[in-house]
Amino acid sequence: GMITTLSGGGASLGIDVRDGFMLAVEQSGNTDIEVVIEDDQRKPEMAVQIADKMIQSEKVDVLTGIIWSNLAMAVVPSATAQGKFYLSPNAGPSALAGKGCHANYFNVAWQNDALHEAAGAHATAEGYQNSFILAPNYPAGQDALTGYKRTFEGELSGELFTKLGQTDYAAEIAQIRASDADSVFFFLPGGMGISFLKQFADNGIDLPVVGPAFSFDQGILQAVGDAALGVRNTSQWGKDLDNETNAAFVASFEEKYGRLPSLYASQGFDTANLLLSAMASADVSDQEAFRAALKAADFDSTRGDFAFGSNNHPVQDIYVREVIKEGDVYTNRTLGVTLTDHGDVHAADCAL
Amino acid sequence: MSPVLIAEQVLNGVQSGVVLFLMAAGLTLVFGVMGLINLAHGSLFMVGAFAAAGVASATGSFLLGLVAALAAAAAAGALVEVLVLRRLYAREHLDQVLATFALILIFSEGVRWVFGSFPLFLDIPTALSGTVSLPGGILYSRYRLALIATGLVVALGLYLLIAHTRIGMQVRAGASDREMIAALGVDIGRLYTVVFALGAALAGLAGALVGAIQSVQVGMGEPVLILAFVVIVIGGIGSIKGAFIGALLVGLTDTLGRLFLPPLFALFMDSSAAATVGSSLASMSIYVLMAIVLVLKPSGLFGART
Amino acid sequence: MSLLTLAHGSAFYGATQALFDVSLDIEQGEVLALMGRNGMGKSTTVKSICRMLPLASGELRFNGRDIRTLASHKVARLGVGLVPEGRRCFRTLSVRENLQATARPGDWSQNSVTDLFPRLGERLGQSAASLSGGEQQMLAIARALMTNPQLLILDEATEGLAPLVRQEIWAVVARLKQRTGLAIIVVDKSLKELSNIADRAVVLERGTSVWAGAMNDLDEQIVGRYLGV
Amino acid sequence: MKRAWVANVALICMLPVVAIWASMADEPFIITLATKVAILALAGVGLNMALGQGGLVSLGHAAFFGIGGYAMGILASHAQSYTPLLEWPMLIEGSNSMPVIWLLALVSSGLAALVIGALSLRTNGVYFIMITLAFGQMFYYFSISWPAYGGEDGLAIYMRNGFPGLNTLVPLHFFGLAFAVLLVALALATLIGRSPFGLALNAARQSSERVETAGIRPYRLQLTVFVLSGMVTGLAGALFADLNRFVSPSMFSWQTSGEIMVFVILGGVARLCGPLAGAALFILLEQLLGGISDYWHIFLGALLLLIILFARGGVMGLIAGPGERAHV
Amino acid sequence: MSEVILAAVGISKRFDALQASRDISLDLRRGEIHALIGPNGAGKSTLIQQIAGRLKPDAGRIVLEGRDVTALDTAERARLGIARTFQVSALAMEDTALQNVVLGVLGARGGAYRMWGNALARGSLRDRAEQAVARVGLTNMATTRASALSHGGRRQLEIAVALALDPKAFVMDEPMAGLGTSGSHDLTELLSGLRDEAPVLMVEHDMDAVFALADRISVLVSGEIIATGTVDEIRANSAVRRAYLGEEEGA
Ligand SMILES: Nc1ncnc2c1ncn2[C@@H]1O[C@H](COP(=O)(O)OP(=O)(O)OP(=O)(O)O)[C@@H](O)[C@H]1O
Ligand SMILES: Nc1ncnc2c1ncn2[C@@H]1O[C@H](COP(=O)(O)OP(=O)(O)OP(=O)(O)O)[C@@H](O)[C@H]1O
Ligand SMILES: [Mg+2]
Ligand SMILES: [Mg+2]
Repeated sequence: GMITTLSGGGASLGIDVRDGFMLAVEQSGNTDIEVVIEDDQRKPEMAVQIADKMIQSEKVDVLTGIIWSNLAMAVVPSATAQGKFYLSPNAGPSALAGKGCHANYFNVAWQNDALHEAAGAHATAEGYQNSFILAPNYPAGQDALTGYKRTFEGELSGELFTKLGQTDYAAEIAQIRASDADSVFFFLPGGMGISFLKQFADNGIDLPVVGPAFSFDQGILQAVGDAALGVRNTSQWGKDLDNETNAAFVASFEEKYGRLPSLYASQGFDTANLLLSAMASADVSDQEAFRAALKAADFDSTRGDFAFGSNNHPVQDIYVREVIKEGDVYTNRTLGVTLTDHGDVHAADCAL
Repeated sequence: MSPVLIAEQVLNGVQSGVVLFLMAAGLTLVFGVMGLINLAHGSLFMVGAFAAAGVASATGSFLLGLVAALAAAAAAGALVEVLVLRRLYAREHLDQVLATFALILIFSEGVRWVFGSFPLFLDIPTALSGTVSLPGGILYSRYRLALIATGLVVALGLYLLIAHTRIGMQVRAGASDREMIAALGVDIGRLYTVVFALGAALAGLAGALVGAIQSVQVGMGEPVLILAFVVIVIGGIGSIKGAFIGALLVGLTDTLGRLFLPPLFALFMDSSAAATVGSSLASMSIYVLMAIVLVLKPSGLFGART
Repeated sequence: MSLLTLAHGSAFYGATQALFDVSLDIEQGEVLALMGRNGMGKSTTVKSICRMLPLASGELRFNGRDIRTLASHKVARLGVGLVPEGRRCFRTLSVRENLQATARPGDWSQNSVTDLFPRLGERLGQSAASLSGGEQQMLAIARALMTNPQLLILDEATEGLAPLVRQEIWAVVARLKQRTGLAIIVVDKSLKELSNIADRAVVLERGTSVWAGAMNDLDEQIVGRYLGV
Repeated sequence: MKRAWVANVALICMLPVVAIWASMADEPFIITLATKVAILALAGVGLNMALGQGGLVSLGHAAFFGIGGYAMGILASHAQSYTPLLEWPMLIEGSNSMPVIWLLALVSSGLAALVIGALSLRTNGVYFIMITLAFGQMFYYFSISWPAYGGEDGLAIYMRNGFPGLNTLVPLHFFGLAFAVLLVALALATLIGRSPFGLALNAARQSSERVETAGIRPYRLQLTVFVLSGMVTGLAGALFADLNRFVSPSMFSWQTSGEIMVFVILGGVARLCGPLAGAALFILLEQLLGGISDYWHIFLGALLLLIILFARGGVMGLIAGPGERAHV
Repeated sequence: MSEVILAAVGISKRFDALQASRDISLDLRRGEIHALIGPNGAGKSTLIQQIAGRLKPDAGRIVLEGRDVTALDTAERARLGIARTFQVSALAMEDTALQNVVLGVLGARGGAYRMWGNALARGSLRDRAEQAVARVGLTNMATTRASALSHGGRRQLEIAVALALDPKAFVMDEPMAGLGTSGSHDLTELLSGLRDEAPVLMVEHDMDAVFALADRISVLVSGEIIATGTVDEIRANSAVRRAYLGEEEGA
């Protein structure tokens, strides 16, 4: 069962996850797997209802697909409590990595903090002393700033929370200009990031900007345009990562859907492959065995090495990428690894 | 906090107020003047932005994009008025609310159907990009200055149109008694279509102008719509002047609230918590403003009715 | 040729029939009294003429032109000026705006109507909603005159007016009558005033015109029977 | 009138029949849907009191729905983590007993309605619509950014709260509970509708001057019904949260207000079972259309438009005939 | 001289530049019909509204049976016994005539917040309402909706609602407006009987009705009372003729 966002705002992410996932399923040629896909409209209530439906009526064994942390929080605990497996292709709220972890919950993307921590590490490595940091005022935003601060060793010249869904950042940009910052870190997913980058670029402030990959994703970059060029961002995946699986994935995705794959597509693809690998070695009805098979993570990931930590969250390398223009298309080039075999701090709170 | 920063933030407040005004003006026209509550006004904003982005990327001209935004929003507005809304003037507000709610659904998904789910790109025209320095050492975005100027011109033009022309009088007369104005020789049906299209065009213009500095995506209209409601409530329904003052008030309150509240809380809290709490309250500041205005003047600052 | 002809008109409010068979006609320069007790269909007839209510059947001509299906505003532009029952001034507009909004060029202008009703001249800037009842009535008449009609329809135009003003209005109607061209349909409850001013009368009873003729021929018997006096 | 009565009874009976059938056919999801219909209808019944009887077009009822939801979320999360809700001025513990939660939901949404109503009712017409909408948004933004109870993430409650004598985890039991509450609310609405209060309120909707010159203050009548209406919707919010075992700010969103209003209007304003018919149809459409196309909202929108333009009086208007604006 | 029931004492009211009421004093005595006449825009409705509580006077007091009610709002004054009717009927148009009247009884007796029981159930509430309906001769229209009543019917209904309030005084603004000759005639009779119930303060332009009904007449011109007296006194008053009646009516 796949619950994901296919309509309304944010649908592009869900569509990428779905397309990536289905690509993997198709390539495997495995006919034992039956995928039911439903649209949650990005509404938690809807996601819960669909989960109920999938579990109660369609009797699915494994759930996946949710994009947003808040929807995951609504669905995952009750689904795992009912003995279903949940594989997260995106969204890794800290609650589910720490105290709320569950043996049947596997995150194939990242724990929410990971990319922010990588950004902090990158900023430190670049020798920035004074960062101005901002994020929307909601849990993921608060986690983002915490994550950055965890690894950033310089000072903060400012810390701002913006309104979720805010589209005008003139006021914040003015404050950045007025501050003594030597770098800017921001976490503004979706349209917020587009707005911020465009406005930031237009304001002639010449400060390096770092952010997690979400605002520099393939789907979004085209809407940001030149304003994004040169910006560093952190990601566990890049389309130019040098491994066979990835090259094949990028090529086949582009061929099938006529667009470059995004981070989300890669995550969907990996999630499907993880599931397929587990199905190959165990039967779902045997919970123990299936769980172990998942945990082994015996599949070829598009990001290269991939393993699960004690709390079933990834332990993986995180890269720094830079936005470039390839012909007419804006995309990312991977510069290097910033965190190696990175797990997350919440694992300590997890009883598994 | 330096005076320059404050001055710059005031400008920002004015600028966001001006954009709100473009939205609110169309709404208040349609509301106050035609007695119609139009929740789909935000959709017209979105239509404008998408039309601008689509045409600008096809032709490479921002100006053509603006023209397209005006035309598309006006056309969408006129179409909606002719097909749906004109049957609802005589109905209760309730029906209008629901019908325009339905229109939002249709517009949002329709636009997504045509343009896909990914945000579109619309950039500031090169002539207006970058900053200018203003007296007092303020660096300010050229484009935003242009926005302010556009808003002021539109405000003035609208005010004159509604308050001082015969068309304006006829439209307002139609609001108070549609049947009667027709019986005195005015083609009120056509007039309303025109007014509605005008309101829509303003929303489309706002969408296009804002689209250049924000992301052009489905659902971009509703948050602005709700702010525009607040503006109208504060300013008084049907009053262009009220919409203007209300919009500036809301723009300034919002911007300055975001600037001052977090440091205010930082005086007695640690900075992270202050940032959270301060910005939580800042996001509610305009609603508090609205509540205060209401307590003092239930029909808004410039509203006619009690 | 008559200026306006309504023949065998019938009309409905939703499912209920209000007019059954109404006929009337009026010449240029003539004053026609439309009479009948409360609820007999006078205002409905007026609305049908102004096309505010569709005629279900019958014939309606203005200056020989068939206007049965013409839009309300087009009828007005042909030269029908209405002072509706209940005044219906545009409440949110000022007096001046009420006069200007629908004005059409002709002999009547803001100056000439404020000469006619000096009180309106004093209140030009005030909103119509705050006018006294009588002032609103004056405004409604002035507004109709400002459209410079060929046919003026006064539906209970003296209602709520002080006796002096009422007399003034009748005097105005008399003056208007003398000006060539303007035809007037008057609905009013004052029989006495109507008989002074009207040339002819049409009497309505339950949505049907039951009597038509010269005002002088309106005898006691008909008055008693149809007008309840 | 008779026809309306028959339609009401048939509609009310339909829901438990569907639920029981689903239970026998082992289709728990259908019971869940039926429960959802009952709960959303309850929210609609609440709104309909203000909207249908009071003429108060509130586009901010999501505020009460959300408050009810958070009453559940907050109490239950404290119970879940064994931390007291308040230590001062007195010790208040969390709770996972539905009656306690309902009480809190009623009281807190009633208080909120009192404040919002007291301010909003100073105005009328379009102002009222917009102000209630804005107040709803205020709660929305507050709930998103206030970190204590999960902010945008919301609060997940892993176990459905209990009700003495029932096993709420059994879908049919929970359905029965929600349905019983709905019945009580419907009965209450009927009672109020024909009472002196209902008469005065209906008159106030039509002419506030009339009521005033009869010696009654329309403001108070309307405030009273607004509070009642908020309470019923708040209770529905608490149940809805329990249905999903989850609350989040989206319960406060203006789309929620819009949807509650859609139920009411779709079903027929001021008709006793309007909200029920509306909610049932809405859920049905959502299930049917959602399967047809990703863009099903277009169809939903078009259908709504058709109903508004051509089927005045909503579904109940079609079924029960135009008839009287039923004194609910 | 009979007892004063309702009095306006030194009322003044200004709208911007316009002095709508200038130090107006007026009383309404038991058993009388007191007509208030005057040119259009003289300030009659403005005075009525101040008496009923819709407008607050800038200066002066309104006294009901010796009690100063100036500070009270419309609803409170109505409960104390000032029953107002409107020039343009203000009724609950979707409700039946009887329901409209029951509202009046509720206002007078309290109980508008009772949320149980049937408002129209047999009992004292309904009896009282039916009496009032009968008084104005609407009994066979009791279950007709107000919107379906004729103009005259609505006028009667307004009076029935006022009657249901069990008022100390009636205050009426142009009750005859819009009624035809025969309608005015019927209403004249109804009003005439009303004065035994409670005195009536009535604004009216229909001089036939005024002269037939009024015990006393006050004439308001430009916000000032220029004369108060019996019908004959007023007819004979040359200032009143000049300002209002004109020669013909006065004669
Ligand atoms: N809007 C309406 N809807 C339904 N019926 C109406 C409407 N207006 C008038 N009627 C009915 O139509 C009939 C004729 O009404 P009309 O207003 O034409 O009478 P009238 O002769 O002008 O009376 P009045 O002297 O009271 O003005 C009446 O029975 C009235 O009740
Ligand atoms: N709210 C207001 N603002 C300004 N002027 C007002 C307002 N209300 C009334 N007036 C003016 O006060 C004067 C008195 O009005 P009022 O309605 O009392 O007259 P009236 O004596 O009842 O006249 P009529 O007989 O024509 O009804 C009028 O000139 C009117 O225009
Ligand atoms: Mg009439
Ligand atoms: Mg008056």
